[in-house]
Amino acid sequence: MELLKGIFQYPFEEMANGPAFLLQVLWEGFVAGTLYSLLALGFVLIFKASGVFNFAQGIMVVFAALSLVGFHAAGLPAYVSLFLALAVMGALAWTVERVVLRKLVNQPDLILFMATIGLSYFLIGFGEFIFGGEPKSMITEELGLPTGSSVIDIFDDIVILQHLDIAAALIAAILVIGLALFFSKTRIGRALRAVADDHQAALSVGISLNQIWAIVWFAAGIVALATGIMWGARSDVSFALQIVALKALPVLILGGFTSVPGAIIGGLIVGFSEKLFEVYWGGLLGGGVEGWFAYVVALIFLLFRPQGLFGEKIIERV
Amino acid sequence: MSLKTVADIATGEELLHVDDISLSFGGVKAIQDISFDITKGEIRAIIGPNGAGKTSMLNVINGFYHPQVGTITFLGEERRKMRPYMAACQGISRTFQNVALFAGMSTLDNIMAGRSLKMHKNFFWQMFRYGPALNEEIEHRRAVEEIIDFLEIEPIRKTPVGQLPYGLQKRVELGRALAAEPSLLLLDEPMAGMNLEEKEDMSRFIIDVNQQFGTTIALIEHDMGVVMDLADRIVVLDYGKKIADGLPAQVQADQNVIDAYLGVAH
Amino acid sequence: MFYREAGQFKTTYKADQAIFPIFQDRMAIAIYLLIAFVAIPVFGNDFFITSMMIPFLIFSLAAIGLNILVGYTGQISLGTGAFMGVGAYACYKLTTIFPDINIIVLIISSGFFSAVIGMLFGLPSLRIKGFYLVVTTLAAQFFLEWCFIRIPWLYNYNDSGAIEVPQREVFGIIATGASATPTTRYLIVLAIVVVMTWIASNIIHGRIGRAWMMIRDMDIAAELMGIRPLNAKLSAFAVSSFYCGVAGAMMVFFWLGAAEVESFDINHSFLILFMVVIGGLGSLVGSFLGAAFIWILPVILRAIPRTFGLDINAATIEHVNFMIIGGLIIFFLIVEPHGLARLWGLAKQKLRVWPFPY
Amino acid sequence: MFKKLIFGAVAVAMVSGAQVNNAYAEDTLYLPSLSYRTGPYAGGGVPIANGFSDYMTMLNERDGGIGGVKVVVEECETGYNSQKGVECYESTKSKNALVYNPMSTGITLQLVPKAPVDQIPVFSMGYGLSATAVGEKFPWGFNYPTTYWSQLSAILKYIDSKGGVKGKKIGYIYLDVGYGREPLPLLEKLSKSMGFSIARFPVAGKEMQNQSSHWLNVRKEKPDWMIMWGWGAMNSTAIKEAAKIRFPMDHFIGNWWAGADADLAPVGKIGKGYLAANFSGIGTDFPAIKDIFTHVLDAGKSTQTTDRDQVGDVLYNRAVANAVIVAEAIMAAQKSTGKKVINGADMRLGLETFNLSADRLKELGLEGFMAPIKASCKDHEGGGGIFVQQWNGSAWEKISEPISPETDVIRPLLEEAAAKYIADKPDWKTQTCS
Repeated sequence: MELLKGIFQYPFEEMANGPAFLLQVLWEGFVAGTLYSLLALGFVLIFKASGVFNFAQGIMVVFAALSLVGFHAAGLPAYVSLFLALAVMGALAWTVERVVLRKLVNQPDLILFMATIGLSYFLIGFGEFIFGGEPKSMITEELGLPTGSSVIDIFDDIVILQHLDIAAALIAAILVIGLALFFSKTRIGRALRAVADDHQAALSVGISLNQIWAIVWFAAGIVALATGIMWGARSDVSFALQIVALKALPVLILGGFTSVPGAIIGGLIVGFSEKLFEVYWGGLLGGGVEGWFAYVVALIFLLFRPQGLFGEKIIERV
Repeated sequence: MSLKTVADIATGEELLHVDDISLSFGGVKAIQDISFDITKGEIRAIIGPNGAGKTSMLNVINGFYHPQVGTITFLGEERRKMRPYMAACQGISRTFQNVALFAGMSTLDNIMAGRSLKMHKNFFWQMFRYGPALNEEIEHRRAVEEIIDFLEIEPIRKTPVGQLPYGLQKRVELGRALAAEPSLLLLDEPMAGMNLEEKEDMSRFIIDVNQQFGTTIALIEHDMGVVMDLADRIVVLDYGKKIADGLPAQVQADQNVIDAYLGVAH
Repeated sequence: MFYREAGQFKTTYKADQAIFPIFQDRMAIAIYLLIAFVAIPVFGNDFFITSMMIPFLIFSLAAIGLNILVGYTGQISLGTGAFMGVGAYACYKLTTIFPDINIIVLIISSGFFSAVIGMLFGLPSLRIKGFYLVVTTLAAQFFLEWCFIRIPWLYNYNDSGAIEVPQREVFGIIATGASATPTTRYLIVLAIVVVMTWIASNIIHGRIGRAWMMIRDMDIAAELMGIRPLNAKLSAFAVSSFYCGVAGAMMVFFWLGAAEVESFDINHSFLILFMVVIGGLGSLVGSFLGAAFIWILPVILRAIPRTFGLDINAATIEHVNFMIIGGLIIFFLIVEPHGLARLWGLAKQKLRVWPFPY
Repeated sequence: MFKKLIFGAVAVAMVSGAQVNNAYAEDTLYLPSLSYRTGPYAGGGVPIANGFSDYMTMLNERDGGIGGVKVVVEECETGYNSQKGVECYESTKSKNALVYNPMSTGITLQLVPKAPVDQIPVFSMGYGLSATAVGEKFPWGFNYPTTYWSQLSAILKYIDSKGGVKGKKIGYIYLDVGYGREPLPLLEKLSKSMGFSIARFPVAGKEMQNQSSHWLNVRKEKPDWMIMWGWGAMNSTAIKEAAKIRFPMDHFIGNWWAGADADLAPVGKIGKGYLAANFSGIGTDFPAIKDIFTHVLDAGKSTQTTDRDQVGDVLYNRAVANAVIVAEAIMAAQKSTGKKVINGADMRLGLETFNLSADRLKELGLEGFMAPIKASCKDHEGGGGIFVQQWNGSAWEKISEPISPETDVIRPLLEEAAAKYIADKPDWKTQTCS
């Protein structure tokens, strides 16, 4: 009985009694959700264009942020470092396309997936080799990102909004809009969508697959850099981030692997639901449920709607 | 070229009967109100232009697609919705338009795979590969060797099928379907992409299967010459509808069929 | 020259269906077994046995388990670490509850627990494929890790949250705990691994193994051949998790001696996946080769600079190890998706025709 | 191929066997260092590994070793991973390793049962299994200068001195591994005897950089004080999140692994006021540390590439303290056995007999660097006190006098835990202390 009340009654009473706190929880969920969305966006870009499920997106986030911090630590101004970090991501995209993707065209998905696991292992070793394994702090102020916070007095309590989080949400929005425009308005964007639909057909109308792949990996690298900056500013830049990045997987299950709006909405769903669950229900289970909650939601979701919220029903052919 | 007479077929026992089948994907109607029957021992061909719904029809028969409307009666038993493996259990076996062999396995294993339904020895014996499990394995190996002899593919027994040329793959696929000793064998374009010699070989195998084992065969084929020679009766589909059904000669003379193949506007 | 099959005619299907049809192969197996059971315990030093052979054998078994799932059935899993954990915790609980039952029996029994858990998380595989399955196995990984921490009953309410192996005897010889000699532990592990490899080989070459491979190669065709996907996939999950569970239990009882949840974390799932990929998908020999490779590589990397008198930072070696493993994964996937096992096969082929090139 | 691999393996084993001879055939003192310069905890691992090896190098350079015998420090990378730690242990123990400093509670737990079998003591300085403080039950385990439990009681004493703990709510945020869970049973017991309530906030290893919900829960629970048992990237994230929810920093106190420079440097000014326990000196203002500069760093003898700024860091100095205790114990062992080259069993005796008095510390050039420790057979923790330090926005400042733990409360609990630990180990060897 007490258990049932713990599930169905107390949490809602708590929410009603502390509306400001509920708002705070929702805000935190929103911010976390934005970051998950950004992570998932990187996955979606690559999956859409090349059918590769890029396991290395997480380590790309770390790598991008480390390059940025590393260049700055070497004495370069913040914006030059930012530019150079972008160049590093470009070089990485080019190399990956040259060395890995081009050699694995037409291999089964599973092989490509495992190749990206190999890639992420390589990048972990390479990143630690160059930058060292210890956590670094993000150059938040140098990049001109806001660091303060605003307090809203509401319902006899306060809601604290970090300016950085607001900036993160804005940057995420700008990135998404920018990418959407890029894909719908430019020649390369259209070519990319053609590739997503059918590799062979795209090849036959003269689209260079290799070029497209390098471009999407670069785009995913830009997204990774943005994610790395935001996440790094919230905590540190460290290799532990790449495990958090795996959260993008349940996000993708919810949102569908090929849908950009799906990634955004999936990310927000995961962000909101896991914060609410952890704060209001987690205590029943001893806390720390955030680590698996998203995955289990995704698992249950998969059982009922394998194609995701926005995916189309898959028709199998023989 | 069949030795059976029209009378044989007319009086033959009905093996399969499809009744008013309709199937659609989203808004696309793949099959509309199709009915026909297959009698025991005959070679039944399903023909039609591209996109006529032939493969969909085979998929309906072996349970891979579930029609929205209509019933299928097989061996006197009516069914609406079933999983493909249940169709296999009832004795329906098939080959595929694009070869669907188990690419990582040898020819022998592929054909052994066709006998999956006949092997039952439990996990315990499998673990030790001893006693009943080993005997079963060897007994079925013997049956498989017969099929290998029949299809004249002895030299490629241990070759992984992925390495075989297309014509041989088709033959192995036929062998795999035969290994199940089906009461109804569905062949989806068994001769697609073959040269003349290979086609002749394959035709001979199909006729031999039909006559030596008495297996009922339903086949889809594009090569009109082959179909007219092989088939006892023919169903013609066009845009998901049945436009003709009958003996080769009748179908050949049918105005609808000629229109469909010559592309008269609908 | 010595490796010829010419002249070995098989007169029965039984002989031809044997797992090692060639005489020399059977001899080679006998020699390996002789080395493993006699030479290594006699000549190997403690370090070689405890830090190389025992983990190598245990990881080989886990790799066989994962290979059954990934290599033979085509279902990818990143939950191996957690399934190993289920075996370890199950064995720990079993030996707490039944301290008098032979520990080897308990180790094998603990496999059943992970088999059940594996099947549970394998259920979604019926509806989803490919990397969608990665998510459910990740769910298994993270959820089980959480259970290993949050269910104190599992570790007997130890303050440390770790499971510590109690001392147990097998036929009067101390087999587990810190007082067990490396050789005893090694021989038990070896015996279990050899028997279980033999069983795996039997299953794979029989009806069930064929069903798995059919699902892997062409699941639709397999179903139309009368394979129930439910049975095939779940049996693969069960057998695979059973092997991983036994490996996990042995890892704690015969190698580590104590373990916390981090011994079953996702990095282990990766490590074993790498062993499978580098060793060769769908090959038992490959599982051994892969495990040996991944396990021995860092040891060699550490030894090489020292033999040349270079002093390289321990961390640098670790980084280089990561880079090499990552690079090799990609290399093998591009050049030889069948991994070391295929190279092994090629070497045998060359040997067969030696001294001629082909 | 398989044969080659086996041959390769055998060759490697032989090579490492050959090294065994190199390492201890001559007159050296071999000290394996289980370091972690990689992985998520490398931020703490690097200064620790550097401090330990630099101090030993300094002794070699300045004094020609310990008692005239050169010290060999060999690092083995564990990545803070128990399994790799055991591998390192197995690969180094036969080289006449004197003592293991596992630098990880997880690895310590693995090594404690192995120590009596291999006759090599395990010295987990201020971490590991608290119960090893009971010398009678754990002849081979040491955790000078104090255990997690003693430390917790000292922290609570500090809190008590700042307005009392009775009736207060104390939040405990911890890394959810063996390390963070170690103090839990004591916390439960003390909450009853001291009359406070607890709110627990476990942080899983992979969540340690994503703590916003933990701190939402903190805000929900409204504790008066927060105690943190954190490590690695968890610390700075927690402090940032605490600042975000406006938790008063001077009511947030970390244990001695949650108060390093590496933890607070990324936090900077917003962490001002944060408290942490410590037991080793801060800064470079000690003659012995200066000697490290002269004899090691400036002379280019550092085996590792130590950053000059790192010297004097909390964790670097902690590792120096660790090295000092090891060196003192070696000396004590040399003195009592009369041998110059000692082995693990001698080292165990040394660890039970050394006396690091205030005078001795002064002699070593480390006056006030750490609390004096008098080793004994019975007490393997030494009862050393802690002090509290505070972050001023850019550096740590010592703000309290040494606080001694509630030994009379803790000791029985430790003995109880030790008895429980050995209960299911029939062959466990204990010792009786006079």
